Amino acid sequence: MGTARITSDPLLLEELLLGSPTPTDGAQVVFVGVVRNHAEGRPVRGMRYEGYEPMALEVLQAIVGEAEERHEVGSVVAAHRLGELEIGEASVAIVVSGPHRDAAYRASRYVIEEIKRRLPVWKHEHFVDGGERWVPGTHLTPDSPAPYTPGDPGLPLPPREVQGHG
Amino acid sequence: MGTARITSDPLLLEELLLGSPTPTDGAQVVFVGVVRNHAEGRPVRGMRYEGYEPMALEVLQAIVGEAEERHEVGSVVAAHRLGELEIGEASVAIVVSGPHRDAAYRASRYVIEEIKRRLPVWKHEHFVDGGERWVPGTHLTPDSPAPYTPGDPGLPLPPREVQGHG
Amino acid sequence: MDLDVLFFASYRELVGTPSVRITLPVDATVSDLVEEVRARGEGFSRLPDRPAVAVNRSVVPHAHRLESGDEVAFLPPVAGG
Amino acid sequence: MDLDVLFFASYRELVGTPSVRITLPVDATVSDLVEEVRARGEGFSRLPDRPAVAVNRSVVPHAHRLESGDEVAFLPPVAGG
Repeated sequence: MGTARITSDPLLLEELLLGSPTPTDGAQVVFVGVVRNHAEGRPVRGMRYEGYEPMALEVLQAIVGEAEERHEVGSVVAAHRLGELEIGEASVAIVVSGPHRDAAYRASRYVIEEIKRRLPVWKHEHFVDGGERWVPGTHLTPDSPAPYTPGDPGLPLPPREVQGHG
Repeated sequence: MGTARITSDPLLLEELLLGSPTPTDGAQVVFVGVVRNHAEGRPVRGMRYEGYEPMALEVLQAIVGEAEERHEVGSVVAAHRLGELEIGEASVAIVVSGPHRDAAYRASRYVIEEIKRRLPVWKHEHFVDGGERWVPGTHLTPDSPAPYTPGDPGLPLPPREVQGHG
Repeated sequence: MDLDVLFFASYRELVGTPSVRITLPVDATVSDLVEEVRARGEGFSRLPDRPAVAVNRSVVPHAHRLESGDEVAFLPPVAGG
Repeated sequence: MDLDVLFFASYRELVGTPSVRITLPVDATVSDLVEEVRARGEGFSRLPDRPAVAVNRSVVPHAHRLESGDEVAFLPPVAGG
């Protein structure tokens, strides 16, 4: 059921919504992450996303599978974009459909938090003042069980070690 | 910024997404509630939504305003449909845009939970076997402070008295 | 004073009409109104004795004093979304 | 054995190339590989001494034993989404 996509093409919501909801679904939760014009108070001009594509696809497929397994949802579709993005363009889109809203919200949240923690993708921020930087990220560690806990309130997980690049 | 709509026309996502996200927004959370083909294990054919329209509009406007006030989001748009709906049709749609995803998820959840608790709307379920019923709901009480608490984890609130109609 | 009272959903079906005009003494409360409405018999008497009542589109306590021209509605438990 | 090692994002910029071929003794571990890579000097020596390393698209402990044909990548802290 779940679909994962890593692409350099613009993310089209209509496309990601195809086939959803099904007749058994009562709730649909869509998350879209977009490039915004500021970071920590500094005006941003755009963002370049770089990924380790084959690994990113495998990790995203795993995340989508986990979301479907751990939450009672009908289907999860997640897509992450790579390349040069302008302000307002979508970098990530997640569509969750299922019988009940609570599980749909939780699954949606699970996918975006895991994307931020685990997806081998990096972003290079271009500031309006001409500066640029690699956005500080999360240090990956050898595969550990995913951080889901039965009481998971659908909230962000405690951050793992966050650091600038080495 | 916030917009509330009570309408007998189909809810069009494209329309509700107009003007969103703005350049300061990094996250967009969309919730769509749809009529599903089963309720407590019994096959459902469709649903008729009835509302006390002027009050429903005022309450929805209040909910949208509260969501914007209590969560750091750019804009909230909420629409609720009335009339005869078929399986798969959207009864409610909420679009939240803002700088950060955590606030966007929480605001979205706030709006749908408050809609369920407070909006003067009733649904009449038509079962495939020919039966029908008014869906049991929440007894309204005189306006009390909205249930937001500073530590609100964006989760469903403890149910108020839920009962069949009197 | 005369007030038009609205009924929705299951209450509308119960009383068989979306609205009735009720005559009440000045200074009547919501509680008085509910009593008056239920006293009409048949479906009306099957309304709960403490229904949610909105005056001018806000749910009010039953001790709330009514005024001429108020928009009054009997609201069954809500189930939007 | 010979292995192609991939570098991404800030690491790629640091070492000035997206990949290098490294020759290692049989039975070498990720730890040995990191040491060998950092010994190339210049940008390579500025890589962290405990970078995240993926072998065949999974992050592995530094004690992991490498095999000929493995797909190896040095991954800076990730920031997707």
